[in-house]
Amino acid sequence: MRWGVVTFPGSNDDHDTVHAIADVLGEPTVPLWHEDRDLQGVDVVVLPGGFSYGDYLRPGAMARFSPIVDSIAAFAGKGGLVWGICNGFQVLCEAGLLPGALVRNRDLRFLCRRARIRVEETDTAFTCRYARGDVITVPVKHGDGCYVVDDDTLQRLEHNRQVVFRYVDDAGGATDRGNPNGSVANIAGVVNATRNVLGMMPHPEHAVERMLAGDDALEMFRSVSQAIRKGLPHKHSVAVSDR
Amino acid sequence: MMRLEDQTRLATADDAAEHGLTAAEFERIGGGMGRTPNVVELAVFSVMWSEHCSYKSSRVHLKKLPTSGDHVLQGPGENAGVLDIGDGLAVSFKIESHNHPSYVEPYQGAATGVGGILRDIFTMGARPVANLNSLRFGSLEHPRTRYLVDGVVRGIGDYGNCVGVPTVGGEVYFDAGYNGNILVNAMTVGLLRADKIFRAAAAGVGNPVLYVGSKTGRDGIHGASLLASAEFTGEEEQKRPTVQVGDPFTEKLLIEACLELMELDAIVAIQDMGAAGLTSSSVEMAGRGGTGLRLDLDRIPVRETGMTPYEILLSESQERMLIVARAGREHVVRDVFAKWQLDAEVVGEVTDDGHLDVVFGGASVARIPVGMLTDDAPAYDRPQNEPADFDTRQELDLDRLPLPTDFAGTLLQLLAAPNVASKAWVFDQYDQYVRSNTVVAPGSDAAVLRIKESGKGLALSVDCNSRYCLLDPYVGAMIAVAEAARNVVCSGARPIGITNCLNFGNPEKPEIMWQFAQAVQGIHDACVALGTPVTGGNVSFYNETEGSAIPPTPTIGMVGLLDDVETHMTQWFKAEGDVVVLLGRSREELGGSEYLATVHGQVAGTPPWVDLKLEKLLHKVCLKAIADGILSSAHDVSEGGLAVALAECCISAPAAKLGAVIEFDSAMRADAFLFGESQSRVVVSLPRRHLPRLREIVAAAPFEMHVLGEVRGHRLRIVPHLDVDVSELQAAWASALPRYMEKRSG
Amino acid sequence: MRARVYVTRKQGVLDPQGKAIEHSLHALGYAEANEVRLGKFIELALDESDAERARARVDEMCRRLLANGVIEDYRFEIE
Amino acid sequence: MRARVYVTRKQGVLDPQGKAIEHSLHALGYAEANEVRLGKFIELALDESDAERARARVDEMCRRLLANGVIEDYRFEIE
Ligand SMILES: Nc1ncnc2c1ncn2[C@@H]1O[C@H](COP(=O)(O)OP(=O)(O)O)[C@@H](O)[C@H]1O
Ligand SMILES: [Mg+2]
Repeated sequence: MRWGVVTFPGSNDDHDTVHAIADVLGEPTVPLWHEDRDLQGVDVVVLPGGFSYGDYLRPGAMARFSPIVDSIAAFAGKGGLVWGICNGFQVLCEAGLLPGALVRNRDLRFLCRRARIRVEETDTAFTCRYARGDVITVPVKHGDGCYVVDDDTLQRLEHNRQVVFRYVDDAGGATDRGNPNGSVANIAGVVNATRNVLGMMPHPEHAVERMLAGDDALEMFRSVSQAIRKGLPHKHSVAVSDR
Repeated sequence: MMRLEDQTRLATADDAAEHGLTAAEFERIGGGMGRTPNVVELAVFSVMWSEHCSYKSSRVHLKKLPTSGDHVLQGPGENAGVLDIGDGLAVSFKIESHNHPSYVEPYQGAATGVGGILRDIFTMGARPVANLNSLRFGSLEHPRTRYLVDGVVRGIGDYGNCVGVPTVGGEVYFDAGYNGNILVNAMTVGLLRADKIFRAAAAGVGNPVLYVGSKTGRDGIHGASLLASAEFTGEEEQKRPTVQVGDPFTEKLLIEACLELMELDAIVAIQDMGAAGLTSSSVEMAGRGGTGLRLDLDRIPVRETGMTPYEILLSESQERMLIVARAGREHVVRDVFAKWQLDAEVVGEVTDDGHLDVVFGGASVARIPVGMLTDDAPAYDRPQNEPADFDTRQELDLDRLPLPTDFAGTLLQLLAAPNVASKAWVFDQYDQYVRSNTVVAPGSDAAVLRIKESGKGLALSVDCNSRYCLLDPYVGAMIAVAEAARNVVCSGARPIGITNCLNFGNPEKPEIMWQFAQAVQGIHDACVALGTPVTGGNVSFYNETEGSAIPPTPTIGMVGLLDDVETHMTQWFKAEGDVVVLLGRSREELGGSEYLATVHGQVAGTPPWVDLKLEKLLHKVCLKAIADGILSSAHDVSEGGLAVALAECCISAPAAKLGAVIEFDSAMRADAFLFGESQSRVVVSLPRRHLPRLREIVAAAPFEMHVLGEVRGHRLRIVPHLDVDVSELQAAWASALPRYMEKRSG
Repeated sequence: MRARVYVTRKQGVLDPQGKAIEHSLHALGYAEANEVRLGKFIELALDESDAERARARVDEMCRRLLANGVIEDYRFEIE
Repeated sequence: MRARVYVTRKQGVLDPQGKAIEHSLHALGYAEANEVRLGKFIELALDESDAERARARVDEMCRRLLANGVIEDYRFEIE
């Protein structure tokens, strides 16, 4: 099994993501350059954090036009696993592969903090090794992490159980206190309707080692490995735009 | 600006004065060149001979600092120093000021300060792995302070976050002495291979000079170099057009492109364009290499039309570098930069006649012997004078100082004082994790970074207590070095070297010059005693407004090495039942303390007594105990004294916060015991069974230790003085800064 | 020709920046200022002589890049 | 009354955002777009009936808060 990690001009956590996969998980990675179109047969594509094109117009707005994103959209349409983290999430929303948008944090400041998030859904390739309701600690670090969607879409997301992670407080409740950025319904991560594209603001690649910010997110990487080894359910192999 | 024909006319004495050159300096230029310079040439002299570029007031003093040692691969003189850290690896680091620009435009000033120091580091061939910063603001009650804090912190954060370098440490102080002149000192640390250090000495006659990065605009003409060489007059408005805007995205591309190019055997020398832009970078490269250099200004990529030679030479546009490439390898440079969507243009070549030759529109517009601009720039041993109030300031009669009646209240007051309060409001705005090396994030004595390649660790800290320096710059500077080293030691690392940023007032005043010389001497003595050579740094003079200078602020950036990063130590209590021990001796001294300032409104007395031999013994004890694995925590005692240090051991823990019971009989005044800032002290906690081993280590040093009590419950009790709930301490400490800062206004 | 593009938050989408500005204006004593909204303003020179074609092209730029239709509205002027 | 404030970078001051947008527009095939500059656009409702006074107040708001005089210019409309 091989992991593709995309680098856009301005990607920062591509290096960290490769470290988490190659050095900690111990699986091979393939660097994918934004100008490439060939996904080189990878089993999963990760769009990492950072500031693609400086986030200068809107985060993700320019990166989504990269040639590699066309290929990723086609790959996702065929049921391929795509995982957008932070800036990667923003790119996927801009590209219409995930619903909603990420706007300025409620407090208008960049925020770097160890956030607590609750695993809401475990029938995704990204979370299959967790138990529903597990609360894990994963760093967030973003200025534009406030997730917004219109009410209809939100209802659809909840109804289809597409909300995979929510921010919670110390007591495990999805309250305003536990919400670091003002995201609607405390949403920290969502999947698309076919459950093969995940976007999340917290940084799992920073939570894979005890010596650093803890290893609560290592199971996410293991989940993806396990899901791919067992063979993905190619239920809906049609391209669905969630935008 | 000026018309072209005005630029090649001969310069007059008035021109020289307008450019900040003295009559004697103007004469010296004419004498050295054997003719009167034209206006462009004069401008080149004015920036190269400015305080900022020439260090004319500080050079004679800086020469005395110790710069050699086992680890030193590169001392002062290049863009940044380099220390060997074993396993074929090295660390490059430096601290630099961006004070004046940050006062004029806090967001852009601070951002471009970070950009500039980053370039100094990757220029050396190092991958930047950490940023730190040292900030000084005026009183939080001053109307402009909040605006400045907000802008500076966002500027530092946005720039560092965008380029993907974690900000892992720093310090923030508030003092009315900085109301008119804030300090923004930024430090970057980079990792490189010890055998692949890049330098900035031009070589190889005929080798092409390439310009890479952003295009040149009219920004910052006479910016950093002149701003930093003149006091504020209260009319900052006029200096506004000289502010530069940072572009961190381009900087990120520049980092990646330069590091990639450095693998390809195309670079002879590389230098960033900092203050005084193209002029200083080309002159310094030629100066170091003993060569000449020809620049063809028509080939410089410009952002605006109609730029004159004067403007092109002096522009301080950001995110630009100059490279001397191997002849015939220009295409390699171009290819790499094109991949990263950046400009790379051949703009000149290395020559053999020792002159800087500048050509524009086919004609020579400047021709100056390089040596005159570098080695032969003026250097002044300026007169010094001990300030008249030096002795009266040091007067402090403890007998006339009333004892507080409520020590718990006093402790809470100190924890909420802006200089002691938690700085999380600041560092939560910085990406602390990117690059996956941050073992200890901000919030402990020093930051610790893992070195993936070797399993070793780096500990980093920046420190200076300018109150001590105001009362006695010699002792204050020694303490700055000692405290920085102690912070690093508390995290388990051996101090291996420093960088420094010397922020002072107007050096033409003998009192300021005296402060400066005293501080340099203090740094010298401490570095010699502690075995930490100086690998580089920066001087920022003229931090004055309307004749009033900042407190002397010699900021120290310290680097320590852990042989095994797994052994790193943090400052907070970890386990119920651990014994709490004080390493070192408390003295009855309150001079210059935070307690004296916050509770009694006085900055007076002599700074704490310091003995560097004792300090060194403390390091030995601490490092041995940490290496033996017997400690649970170690925290140095600094502002606020023992009581604040103990409180911090309780409340700074990221997770469960533990209390402590301290039963220790002290004969001295209670306030001096609780809040005095005696040096060379560290609070440690350890399992009781390890106490005998600690006693052995301490006896062998020999040093001094006192069992204070134990970690227990959720209250901090210092019998018989105070007994407070940890959550109350925590609330006072954590909420102070947000409370000041989130009062929204313009 | 020159185009001026105005990008604003859709009605109903939170505008915390607008709110913060309003708050600051009130704190500075401008009680008369309300309903403050912050948007983006993009100016560009167009190398195009046909106004009709210019409109069509700028509209496309807005839809594809300059505004995010999920949260933003846009309008523009050409002259 | 309503005011519309336009805040732009001063001539000659670097505009990295504008530069990046221009780059993207070119990459998307809009070669005709040049000199792209990004600014801010602030709309506000004014509880004020006197146009003259409104102008004076908004001008003051711009100078004190809405524009950063060091690097930005502003203009506004009132209606
Ligand atoms: N401007 C800043 N940026 C990043 N970290 C900071 C900053 N200011 C303070 N910190 C962090 O807060 C903690 C406490 O700082 P300080 O009180 O100065 O420590 P000390 O007294 O041990 O030197 C340290 O971990 C320090 O790195
Ligand atoms: Mg400390």
